Amino acid sequence: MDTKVNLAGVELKNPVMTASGTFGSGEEYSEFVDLSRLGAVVTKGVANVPWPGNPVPRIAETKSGMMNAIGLQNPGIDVFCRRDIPFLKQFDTKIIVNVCGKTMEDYCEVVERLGEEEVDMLEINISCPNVKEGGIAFGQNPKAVEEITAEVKKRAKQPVIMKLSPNVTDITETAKAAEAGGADVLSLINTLTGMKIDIHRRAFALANKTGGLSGPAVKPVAVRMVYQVANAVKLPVIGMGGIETAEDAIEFLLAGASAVSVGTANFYNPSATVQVAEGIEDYLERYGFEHVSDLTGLVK
Amino acid sequence: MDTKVNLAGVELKNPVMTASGTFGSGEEYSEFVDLSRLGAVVTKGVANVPWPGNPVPRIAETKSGMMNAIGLQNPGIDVFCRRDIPFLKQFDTKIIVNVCGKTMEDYCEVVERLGEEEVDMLEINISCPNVKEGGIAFGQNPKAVEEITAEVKKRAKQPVIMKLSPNVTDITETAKAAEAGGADVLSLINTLTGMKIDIHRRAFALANKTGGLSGPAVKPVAVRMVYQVANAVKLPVIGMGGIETAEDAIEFLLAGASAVSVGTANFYNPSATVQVAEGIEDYLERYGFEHVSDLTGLVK
Amino acid sequence: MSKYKGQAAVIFQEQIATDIYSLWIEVPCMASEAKPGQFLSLYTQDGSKLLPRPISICEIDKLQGRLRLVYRVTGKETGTELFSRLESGDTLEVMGPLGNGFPLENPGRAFLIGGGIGVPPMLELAKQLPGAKQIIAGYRDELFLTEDLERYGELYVATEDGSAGTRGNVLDAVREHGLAADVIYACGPAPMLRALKAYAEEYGIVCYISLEEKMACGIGACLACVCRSKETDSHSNVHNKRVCKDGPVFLSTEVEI
Amino acid sequence: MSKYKGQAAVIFQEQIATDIYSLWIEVPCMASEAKPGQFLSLYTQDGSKLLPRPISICEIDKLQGRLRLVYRVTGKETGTELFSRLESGDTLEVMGPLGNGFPLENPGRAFLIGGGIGVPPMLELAKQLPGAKQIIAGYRDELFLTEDLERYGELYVATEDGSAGTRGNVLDAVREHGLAADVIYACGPAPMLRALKAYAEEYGIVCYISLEEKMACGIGACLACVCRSKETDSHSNVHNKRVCKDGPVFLSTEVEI
Ligand SMILES: Cc1cc2nc3c(=O)[nH]c(=O)nc-3n(C[C@H](O)[C@H](O)[C@H](O)COP(=O)(O)OP(=O)(O)OC[C@H]3O[C@@H](n4cnc5c(N)ncnc54)[C@H](O)[C@@H]3O)c2cc1C
Ligand SMILES: Cc1cc2nc3c(=O)[nH]c(=O)nc-3n(C[C@H](O)[C@H](O)[C@H](O)COP(=O)(O)OP(=O)(O)OC[C@H]3O[C@@H](n4cnc5c(N)ncnc54)[C@H](O)[C@@H]3O)c2cc1C
Ligand SMILES: Cc1cc2nc3c(=O)[nH]c(=O)nc-3n(C[C@H](O)[C@H](O)[C@H](O)COP(=O)(O)O)c2cc1C
Ligand SMILES: Cc1cc2nc3c(=O)[nH]c(=O)nc-3n(C[C@H](O)[C@H](O)[C@H](O)COP(=O)(O)O)c2cc1C
Ligand code: FES
Ligand code: FES
Repeated sequence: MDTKVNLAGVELKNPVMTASGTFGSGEEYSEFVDLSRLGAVVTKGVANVPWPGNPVPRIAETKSGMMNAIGLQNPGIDVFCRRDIPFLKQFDTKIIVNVCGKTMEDYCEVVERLGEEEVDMLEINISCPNVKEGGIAFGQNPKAVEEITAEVKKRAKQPVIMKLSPNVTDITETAKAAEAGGADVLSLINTLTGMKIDIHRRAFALANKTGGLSGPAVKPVAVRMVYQVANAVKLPVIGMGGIETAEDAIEFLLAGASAVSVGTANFYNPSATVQVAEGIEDYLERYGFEHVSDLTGLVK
Repeated sequence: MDTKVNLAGVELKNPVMTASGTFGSGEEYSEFVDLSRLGAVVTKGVANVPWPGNPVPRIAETKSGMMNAIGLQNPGIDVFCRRDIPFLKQFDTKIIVNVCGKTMEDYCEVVERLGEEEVDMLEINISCPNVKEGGIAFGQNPKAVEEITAEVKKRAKQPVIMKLSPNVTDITETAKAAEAGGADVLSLINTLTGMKIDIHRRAFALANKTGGLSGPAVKPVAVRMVYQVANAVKLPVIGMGGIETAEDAIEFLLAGASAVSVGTANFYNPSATVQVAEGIEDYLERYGFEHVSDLTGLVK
Repeated sequence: MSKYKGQAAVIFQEQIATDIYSLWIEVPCMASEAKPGQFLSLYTQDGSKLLPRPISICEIDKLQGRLRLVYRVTGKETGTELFSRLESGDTLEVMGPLGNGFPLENPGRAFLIGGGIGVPPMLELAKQLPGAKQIIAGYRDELFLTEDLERYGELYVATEDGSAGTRGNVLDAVREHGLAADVIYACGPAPMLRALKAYAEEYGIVCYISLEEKMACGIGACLACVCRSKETDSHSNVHNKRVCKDGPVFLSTEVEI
Repeated sequence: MSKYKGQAAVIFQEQIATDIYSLWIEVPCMASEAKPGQFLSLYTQDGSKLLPRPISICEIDKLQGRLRLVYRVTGKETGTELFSRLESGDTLEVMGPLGNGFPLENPGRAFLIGGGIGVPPMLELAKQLPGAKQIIAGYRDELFLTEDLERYGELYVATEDGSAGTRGNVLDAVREHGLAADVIYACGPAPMLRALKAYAEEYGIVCYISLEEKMACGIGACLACVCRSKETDSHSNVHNKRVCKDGPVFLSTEVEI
C-alpha cells in the first residue's frame, strides 16, 4: 500500500498535514503525536515582524464549530527561523511555513528570507478574515490573487501553495487566478467569516466583532469548494475544513484533494492527525486501493 | 410589552415567521402549533407551473446542519391559490408567499397572479442553489438583482421582500442592488452551497451533487451577513439561518434584523416557532424592553 | 392532535442479533393510536445530529401503552449507535405515529414478506391482520424475530447463505414451498420490493409495499422523502408522493420503484 | 508524556450549592502529577460542543488516584449543565493536568483568596502550602466549601449581601479583621484580581493571581487565551502570555489586567 503523495515535487509520506494556526509549530502537540507520522507540519502564519494579534476574547464556540479572531499573532520571522524550524527539523516530516503579511512587500520579505532556510514548501495566506490589512483583502479579488502569486513566485525558492478564501462568490475564479500567477499548489478552505453576539451582555462575543468559522460545521462548504477547484484547475489541491476523522479526509480526497489538513479537530482531539493517517490506510486496505492518490477525484 | 413589528406597512403581531420551504403552507405544522401565534407564515416557493423538483436523495444530515436539494418542487400557482391561501386565511397571521421561477417572465407571472389574492407580502427567491436555471443565477449578480427587483416591483400589488444568497463575496452589494431596484424588505440568508460524499458508495450523498446547507451550523455566517446588510441599507431585514431558540432569534435582532424566520429547526422541533415567540417576550420582560423593535440593531 | 412529539420512557432494550436491537418504550398516547406499518421519528440527544431516524413499529402493546422498535445499528458514531446505548430508565425523544400503515382488511390468503431490517413491521401486522397468513422472512445470514413471527402465521425463512430455510431470497422461498396468495404485504430493500411488484403483476394480485427514503420533517411538509408516483398526485400536482405522509405503504401499482 | 487525554471514571458527584457541583473523578496518571492551581480541560459528549471547559483542580487524592472538581453550571444547554448530569459509573473525557499551578515555596504569612467560583483551587493549595495561612473566601450570598477550607487555615468569609461574614468583598474582610500577609495567592473575578494587584503593590508584597480566558487547545498552541504581559514574552516575542500554558498563575506584576 502506497500512502505517498507528491505535491509539486515534494514527496509526503502520507497526505495528512496540520492546518495552519491550529498546531503552533508542532511543539505542544509533540507530546501527543509523533510528528514523524505526519505528511507535513504546516506552521502558524509568520510575518516579517512580530504581530501582537487581536484583543481577547479571540475565540467563541458555535454549534459544531468555533470562531477565531487570533489576528495572526506571531513572533516574527527571526524568532521563527531561530526556534521553530530547528525544532521541526528533528522529525521526519515535511515543513510547510505559512506566511502572512499586510502588504505585498511583507509577504515578499518573508518568502525571500525563507529561501535560505531548510523548509519544504511555503503556504501563502491571502485569506485571513481577521486582520484589517492584508489577508482576505488580497484573497477575494482574482486580480490581486494573480499579482501576489506572481510576485511571491518570483522570489520563492520553495514550491508555493496559495491558500484560498471561501468568502467568495465563485472560488474557481480565485483558484484560476492563482494558477495563472504560477502557484504550484492550492489549499482551501480558510475560515468563513462569521459573527456571534452575547445576548445577555448585548456585545460581540469576539473583541474583533467578526471571526473565522471553522470545524465540522463548515465541512460541506469546504468539500463543495474543493470539488469545484479540483475540477477547474490542473494544480494539486490540499483540502481542509472540518476534518475530524479519516472518513472526513477521504471525502475530501474523493472530491479531488491530493492531501488534507486537520485543523480545529486538534483542539479537542490532539491525536486527530495520526488517527486520520491510520484510518486512511485502513480504508485503502478495506477497498483494495494500492495508492492513496487513486482516491483523488474519484467521485465526479 | 409590544411585540409588533412593521415591515413595509404590514404589521406583524410578532417578529417570528417561518422560513420558506421548511413549513409547507402550514397545514402539517398546524397539528403542533397555533398558526395564529406567528407573525407570518412564509410559504414554500411557488412557480407559475408545477415543478417536479429533483431526484432523491434530496437531503443529507451534516454536523449541526443539513443539506437539501429539494429543487423547488411545487404544485404551481393555480393549485396553490385554490388550496393553500384559503387554508392560511383561517388563521390570524400574515401570509407571505415565496415566489420562484426560471426566467424573469416566470417570476412576473406569479407576482401578477398573486396581485389578485389576499396575501400580505411576496418574498422573491433569487437565491436557491438547487435549480439549474433561475434562483441563484440571479442572486449572485448585483445587476441581475437590481433588474429583477425592479421588474417584480412594477407588477407587485404587495410589498416585496428580496431573499438574498449568502454565496457571494460581498452581500452588501446584492443588498444595495435590491434596494436600488425598489425592494421593500430584504431577507437572508438562503442556504450555503455544500456537498457531501458517501465514502463507502463513493457517490454524492445528494442526487443533485450539491445542496443547500442550513441549520445551526450556518448561524455565525448568517448573523454576520445580517449585521453587514442592516448596516449597509435602509430597508428592514428579516434574519434567518440556524435559528432554534429565542436566544438565537434575539442574536439576529440585535445584529440588525427587524424580524426572523425559523427554518430547519421546525424539522426536529415542530413547535420551535412558537417557543421562539414566547422566549422573545420573556427576554423583553427580563431586561425591561418595551418594544421588540428596540432590540433591532442594538449591538453595533 | 393525533401526533405526539415528546419523551418516551425506555422500558427495556436488548440486542437480538449482530447490530440488531429490540427496544420497548412507553408512550401511551402513541400506543393507543398506532397501527402496523406506521413508524416513529426518533431523535438523538447529540446536538450535532438534527434529523429524525424513522423506525417502524414492530409491536404495539395498547394495554401497557408500549411500543416495540427493532432496528439496526448502521455504523459507528451514528444515531442508531446512540440509541443502542439506551437503558431502562432513560428517555428517548420520539414523534409519531407517522405515516399511513398497512390496510387491515384482508381480502384472502396473504403473504407477509419482510427482508432484513424490513422484517420487524411484519410482526404487528401478523398479529392484527385477520385470515390465513404466510410469513416469509428473508435474511442475509443471521435470523431474528423468527420465534415471535411463527406465533402468528406459517413462517418460511430464506437466507442468502443458506444457513437456515431456503437458500436465496424470499421469492425463492415462495417457489420452493409452492406458496400462493391473494395479497402481498411487504417491507424490505428496494430490489426485493421491485421483484415483488413484478411478481404481483405477473399473478395479478394486490401488493402493498412499504418504502424508505431520507426524511427531514417526517410529516409531509419538506418534500424531502418523495417517491415517483404513476399518476399525478393530488397533493403535489406532480408525479411525486411523500413517503412519510402518503406512505410509507403504497400499492405497488401506484409507485415507480 | 506528562499530559493525559482520555476517559476519567466518575466516582461521585453532588450539588453543594445553587448551580455548584462537586465532582470526584478517578484518573490515576493525572492525580499523581497534578499540582494546586493547575486545571483540566473537560469535554462534553455532545458532538455540537467542541471546545474544552477548563476547570481548576480543587482537591487531589494521590492515594486513590482521584481529583475533585468544583464548578458552576453557567446556564441552560451549556457544557457544564451536561457535566452536572454525570453519575457514578459514567465516564468523562478530560485532558490535563494543564498550566503551571501555584508555587509552593511559602515565603511567609500567606493570604489564600478566592472569589466565587475562584474559591475551589484554594482548597488543594491550602492543603499543600506550608506555613501560616489565612484563607479569605468571597461569595455573592451562598457559601460553599467553607467547611473544607477551615480545616487547613484560618478562614474569613465575605458576602456581598452580608448574609455571612463581612458584608462586602474579600478586601473588606481583610480590613475588617486587620489581616496582613507577605504573599497573596488568589483566584476569582477580574475586578477582585485587579484590586488585589493594587493592594499588593501598595503593601509591596508578592501576589500570585490565577487568570481566566476562553480556550481552544488548552496546551499553548492556538494563541486564543492570551493576556497582556508587561514585558515582551520570550515565547510570543510580543506582550502576550498564554493563560493555558504560561499561566494560569501569574505574578500580578508581570501581567496587565
Ligand atoms: C419509514 C421507514 C421505516 C424504517 N424502519 C426501520 C426499522 O424498523 N428498523 C431499522 O433498523 N431501520 C428502519 N428504517 C431505516 C432507518 O431509518 C435508518 O437505518 C436510520 O435512519 C439510519 O440512521 P443512523 O443514525 O444509523 O445513520 P446515520 O448515517 O447517522 O444517518 C444520517 C441521516 O440519514 C438518515 N438515513 C440513513 N439511512 C437511512 C435509511 N435507510 N432510510 C431513511 N433515512 C436514512 C438518517 O435518518 C439520518 O437523518 C426505516 C426507514 C424508513 C424511511
Ligand atoms: C484556568 C481556568 C480555570 C477555571 N476553573 C473553574 C472552576 O474550577 N470552576 C468553574 O466553575 N469554572 C472554572 N472556570 C470557568 C469555566 O471554564 C467556565 O465557566 C466554563 O468553561 C463555562 O462552560 P459552559 O459549558 O458552562 O458554558 P458555555 O457557554 O457552553 O461555553 C461556551 C464556551 O465558552 C467557554 N467559556 C465560557 N465561559 C468561560 C470562562 N469564564 N472562562 C473560560 N472559558 C469560558 C467554554 O469553555 C466553552 O468553550 C475556569 C476557567 C479557566 C480559564
Ligand atoms: C485558531 C485558528 C488559527 C488559525 N490561524 C491560521 C493562520 O495563521 N494561517 C492560515 O492560513 N490559516 C489559519 N487558520 C485557518 C485553518 O488553517 C483552516 O484553514 C481552517 O480552520 C479550516 O480548517 P478546520 O475546520 O479543520 O479548522 C486558523 C484557524 C484557527 C481555528
Ligand atoms: C428543505 C428546505 C427547503 C427550502 N425551500 C426553500 C424555498 O422553497 N424557497 C426559499 O426561498 N428558501 C428555501 N429554503 C431556505 C430556507 O428558507 C432558509 O433560508 C434556510 O434554510 C436558512 O434557514 P434555517 O437554517 O433556519 O433553515 C429551504 C430550506 C430547506 C432546509
Ligand atoms: S420528510 Fe418531509 S415531506 Fe416527508
Ligand atoms: S488555549 Fe490555545 S494557547 Fe491557550
